[in-house]
Amino acid sequence: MQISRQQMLRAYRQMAMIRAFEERLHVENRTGEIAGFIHLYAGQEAIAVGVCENLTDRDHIISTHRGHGHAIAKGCDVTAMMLEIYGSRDGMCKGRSGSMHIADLDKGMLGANAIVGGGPPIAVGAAIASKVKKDGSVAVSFSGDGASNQGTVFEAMNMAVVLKVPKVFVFENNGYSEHTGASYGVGTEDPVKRIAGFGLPVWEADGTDFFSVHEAARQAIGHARDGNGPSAIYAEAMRYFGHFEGDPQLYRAKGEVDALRTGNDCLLNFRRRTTDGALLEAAELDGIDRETADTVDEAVSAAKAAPRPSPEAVLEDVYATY
Amino acid sequence: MQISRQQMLRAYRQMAMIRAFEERLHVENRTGEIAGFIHLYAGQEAIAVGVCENLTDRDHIISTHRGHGHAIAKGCDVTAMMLEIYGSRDGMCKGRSGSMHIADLDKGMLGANAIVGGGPPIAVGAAIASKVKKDGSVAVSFSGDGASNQGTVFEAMNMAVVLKVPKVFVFENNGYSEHTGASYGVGTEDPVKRIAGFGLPVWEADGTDFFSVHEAARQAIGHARDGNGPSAIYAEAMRYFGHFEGDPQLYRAKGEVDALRTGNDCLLNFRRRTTDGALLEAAELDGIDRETADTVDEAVSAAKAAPRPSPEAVLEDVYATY
Amino acid sequence: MPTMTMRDALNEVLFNEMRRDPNVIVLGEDISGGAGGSSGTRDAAGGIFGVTKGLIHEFGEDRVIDTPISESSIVGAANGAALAGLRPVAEIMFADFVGVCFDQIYNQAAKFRYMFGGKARTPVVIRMSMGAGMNAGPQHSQTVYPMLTAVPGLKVAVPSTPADAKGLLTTAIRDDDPVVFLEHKALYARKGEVPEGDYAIPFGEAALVREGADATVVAIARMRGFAERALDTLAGDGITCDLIDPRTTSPLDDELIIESVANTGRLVIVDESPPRCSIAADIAGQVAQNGFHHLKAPIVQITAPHAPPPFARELERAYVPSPNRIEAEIRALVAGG
Amino acid sequence: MPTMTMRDALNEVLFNEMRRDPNVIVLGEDISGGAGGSSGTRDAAGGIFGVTKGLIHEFGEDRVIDTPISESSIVGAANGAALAGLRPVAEIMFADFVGVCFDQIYNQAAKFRYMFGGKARTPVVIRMSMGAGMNAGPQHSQTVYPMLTAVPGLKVAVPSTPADAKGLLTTAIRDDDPVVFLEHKALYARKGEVPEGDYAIPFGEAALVREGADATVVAIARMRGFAERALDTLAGDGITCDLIDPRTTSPLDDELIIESVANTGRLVIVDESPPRCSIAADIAGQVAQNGFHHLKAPIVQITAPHAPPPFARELERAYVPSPNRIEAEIRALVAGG
Ligand SMILES: Cc1ncc(C[n+]2csc(CCOP(=O)(O)OP(=O)(O)O)c2C)c(N)n1
Ligand SMILES: Cc1ncc(C[n+]2csc(CCOP(=O)(O)OP(=O)(O)O)c2C)c(N)n1
Ligand SMILES: [Mg+2]
Ligand SMILES: [Mg+2]
Repeated sequence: MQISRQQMLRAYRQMAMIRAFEERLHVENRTGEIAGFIHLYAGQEAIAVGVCENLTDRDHIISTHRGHGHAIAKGCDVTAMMLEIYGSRDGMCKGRSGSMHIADLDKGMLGANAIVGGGPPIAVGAAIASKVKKDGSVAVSFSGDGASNQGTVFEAMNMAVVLKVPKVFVFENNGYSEHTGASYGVGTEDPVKRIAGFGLPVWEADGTDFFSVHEAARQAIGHARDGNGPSAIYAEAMRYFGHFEGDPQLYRAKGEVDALRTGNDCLLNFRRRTTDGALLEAAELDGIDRETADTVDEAVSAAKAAPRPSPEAVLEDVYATY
Repeated sequence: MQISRQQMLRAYRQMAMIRAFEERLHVENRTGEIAGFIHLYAGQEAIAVGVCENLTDRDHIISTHRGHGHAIAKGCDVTAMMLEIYGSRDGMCKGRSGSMHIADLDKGMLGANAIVGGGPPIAVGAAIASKVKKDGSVAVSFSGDGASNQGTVFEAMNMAVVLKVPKVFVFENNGYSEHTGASYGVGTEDPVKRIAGFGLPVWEADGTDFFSVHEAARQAIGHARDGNGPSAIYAEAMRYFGHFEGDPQLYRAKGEVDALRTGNDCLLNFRRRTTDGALLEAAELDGIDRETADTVDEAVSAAKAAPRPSPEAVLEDVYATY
Repeated sequence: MPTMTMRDALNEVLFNEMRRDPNVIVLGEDISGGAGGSSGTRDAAGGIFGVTKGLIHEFGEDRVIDTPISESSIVGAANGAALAGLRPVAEIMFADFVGVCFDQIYNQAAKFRYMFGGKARTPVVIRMSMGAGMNAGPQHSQTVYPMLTAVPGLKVAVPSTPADAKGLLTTAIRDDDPVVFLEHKALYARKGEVPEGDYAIPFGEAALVREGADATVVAIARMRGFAERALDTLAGDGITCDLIDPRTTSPLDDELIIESVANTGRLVIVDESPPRCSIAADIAGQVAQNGFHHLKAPIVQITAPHAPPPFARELERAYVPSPNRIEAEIRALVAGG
Repeated sequence: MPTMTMRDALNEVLFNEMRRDPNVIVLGEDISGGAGGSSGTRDAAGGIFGVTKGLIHEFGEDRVIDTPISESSIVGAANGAALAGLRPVAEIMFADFVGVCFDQIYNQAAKFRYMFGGKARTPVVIRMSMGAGMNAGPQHSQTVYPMLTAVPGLKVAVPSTPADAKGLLTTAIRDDDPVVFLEHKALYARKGEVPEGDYAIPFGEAALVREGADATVVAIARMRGFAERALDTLAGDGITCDLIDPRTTSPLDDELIIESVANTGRLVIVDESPPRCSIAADIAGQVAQNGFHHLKAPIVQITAPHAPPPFARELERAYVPSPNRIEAEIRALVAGG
């Protein structure tokens, strides 16, 4: 389907924002100011954005431990996210969640989730709500290649099929589950066939190509909105950084990421496609790059200056104490 | 493959024993002497026996809440089982397990299991042990159509494929998961394809035909013994009784079971096939029927007369008390 | 007041709340029953203990949802539906099955509100049948409320009478936090008077079932009735006790318990769970910390032994604290001075 | 005695026991790491905390088993391998993940011996990292030992020093019952002296870390070190305490605790878990029942609040009982009379 200029610019902005956010976190993390675990999404932007550009605030998504990309793609405020990652009192979740549980219910973002496989059953529930409320919304879960082996993910697919709910299972194969290759952990040689075996239509997409993912998602989400029940999207795109910040990546061939960054980067692919086709001007995209860098810059400054939580805040939102 | 006369007689004896055991329990349960939940296996005998006739005591099986058939097929002592079901001190598990957890480790029977989906991961472990000990043994799990939707069963299949262990997943579709039809709970229209999607070879068998199951199991178990890794068997055969004893079976069409008993009973099928083909004499089979009835009769008498547990026995085999 | 069973009281609440609020749904295995069956009969089960009987006819398949055997996805779906604005009542057939869905209970439902910065509401109710009494053996007879009570963010209800069942389930469904609602399977068929109309019991308010002078007895779920039988006998010998039924173990009405101990000076807790990290231990610990100076004798915990619930009738009977044992322990305590 | 980190002490035990007994295997996610990776390097992780580092090179893929992310099947496979004669040591990366495999722990492993009539041996060890201290947030910082201690049939080890880690893991692997072995992640890098050679510490024997007169302090895992710091300060003011580290919460050495309380008359329990149905409550309950007459003051439980562990540094620090708080509470207790 044809995508409007405006849509393309917005999509690029979203991808560029994720990239800027992640590259900057990679740098900032080394200062020691950020606590806890950080899992970066850079390299996979086309998947989050390709899917979420088909959604509105009324639709729900649920993410994983690697959640920044999905959250930004779903429209979460970048500054509030950055404050959360820095653990500020004014962070998106009051400093209680950190990177791994960022949620924004107003945006239909049901949270990053630090339990691998935790999300898909929850998204089935959001899809049930759509059916009961007849509000036409769709629920989307994101899962990695590693998560795709967790029992809860399999059973959620079956339940979604049984209940015929408007749910899309997005599988992102980024080549690794922590330090283990996807080719090892995913037993079958054909992961798409494994998903299809559940009775789900599966749309395959190139995870480094926004347009490919966007089209697959358009079809899958349309299928759900039209009352035809659940489906899946399968896309491959490698991550650029380690599993977590600090991962020495011994499992990874030298130069693997460099080759990806130069040869098959989703942002460069987008730029090439849109400028070669004279759909967008390079200068426009450069402008977006600068704007997103500025936004992230401001977010980091804000986060560093933001108020810290007081110790008593530990007991806020607790219904009973002993 | 050709099955010897002796093998056939043994197979019939095992099936007849299960049938006699179950029919008798159905009657005895009404007296109120038996406590707890009883799930009868009658109707599915060809599956348990067809599989287990390919196994020795060194091989392991793990069963379900509907475990009598698998236990008998694996060679467990019928009297010790009956005593257990009656809750005697001298029962197979000292009266602590009842029908739902009968186990006999010496026979490689790792237990009936009252948690649906609990068994398959455990059998993967027994198969790992085979690989480590290089003892050539095979591990087999039995799961129903209902269990086939439990996350643990799916993930166990994937893990078995990844680890390439000598494990056979037997799926018994008996049409129902408690009061719900298999066609409802199993989302896909092709359960075999769903299993195969995991990268497992699947042998389909007619669950009412001992010979069909036996041949499928011979191949699957041979495949495992030869070091080719896991596989699955899929077989359909309806149960004759309710989900549990006492189930009014409102979900079931009137006459469904009568039609099965007369038209597609695994024991009658076996009898017809072997006597029509002049492989066995009807009189031999009649003799076996009488013997098994006698054995069960004696087991019930023994169970009724067996000593009851003393209250203090609650604390036996407990490593610490408070 | 009409008299009815706990099962019927619970069923009535589900009808009432589903009529009152179109966002209330129920889901679970065989919650109606008969889907895909050859007779074509729906509502062939109505939940295996019959608590959801009849709902499908009035509220239809969208709101009365039969599921495959996938407890993690049942609770997970309830969690997601709650985040998306519904008020799901999930049924886990036996409480023992928490083991296959515990993550969705303790890491998800219980944490959303806190972890998402106070902005999430998670109005989920997870109903489960619990306890011994049916000779269902080691994997179908457990109480599990101690480990649920341990989880910050969860509320845990343990009704012992049909009236309490009605009042607490009503509150549970209207509550914006996740509630685990434990129905003792030996109590489903017990009858009692039940208030008509809208009836909600606030969480964290224990019932002072009886008043007495010699000891405070706290008893949960089925143990309340057993304690009453013990106290009936003791009354004949002039021993009287406060009997407190906490009704919810989380939040727990520790105030009423300590107040009572201030009067009686002695505390006995009767809990059907094994002893370690149990509610008996929990209450004992709280009183030993916050009510210590009222105590004139050791706190007595009467619990199941540190063993799984066994199958045989004689064994299960020996496992569960009995009225006789409760009576003997109270008698010994009071005699002890 | 050589000095080493807890991580290295644990790693040494795994090497020793795997050499000693060919039936010992290890399995878990990234237990070696690098399988299927583009560099071809195996042992790319050695367990994410490095405890299983190097094993794959000596013992090979059959005994050092990298698994997919499937915790129920990891524990389930360990259970089955144990029933079939091996001694599996399974790793669950974070203790918080018990939620996705709890059934295999509490309904399966823990029950086989009892439920199968005493005939099954289940020599499974399930290692897990636990606790706060890394700002890993609500789903990666929990202690979970209370709910595990509650389970009849399980043994639960909670080492606090490298030496105890060595002695307890050795015992765990040789034990014929299932053991959950909880390694506090804030302690992996802590160094201490570790006995050389074969070293096994019996389960159920607490360590009397210090002796004193004014109170008995029981502290678990990371809390032991915090209590020591508190006691160092208090010693300056002439306040001395018995400090007991239970080392295993199941079986628990309640005898030593009660013996100590008989001398000191006061009890403080320091537990990083939330308070309800915790080990703090459990020990308090046992002493209030069996050591009541020794007590001259309320039992003090020092625990985390009834909330999930929060992420931010300030919040996590406020969540975990601190040396300062421990000191203040002991001081107040002793001053109270
Ligand atoms: C239940 C559970 N098991 C294990 C982990 C530890 N863990 C966190 S991320 C991860 C790998 C996930 O791989 P994948 O699903 O491919 O996502 P990716 O990290 O590649 O985005 C693991 C094992 C966890 N958080 N939760
Ligand atoms: C984890 C779990 N969920 C639910 C149950 C209750 N239950 C027992 S048997 C059963 C149906 C099983 O169906 P199937 O696997 O087809 O086996 P069948 O009874 O037909 O032999 C259910 C839901 C259980 N025992 N364990
Ligand atoms: Mg991945
Ligand atoms: Mg079935």
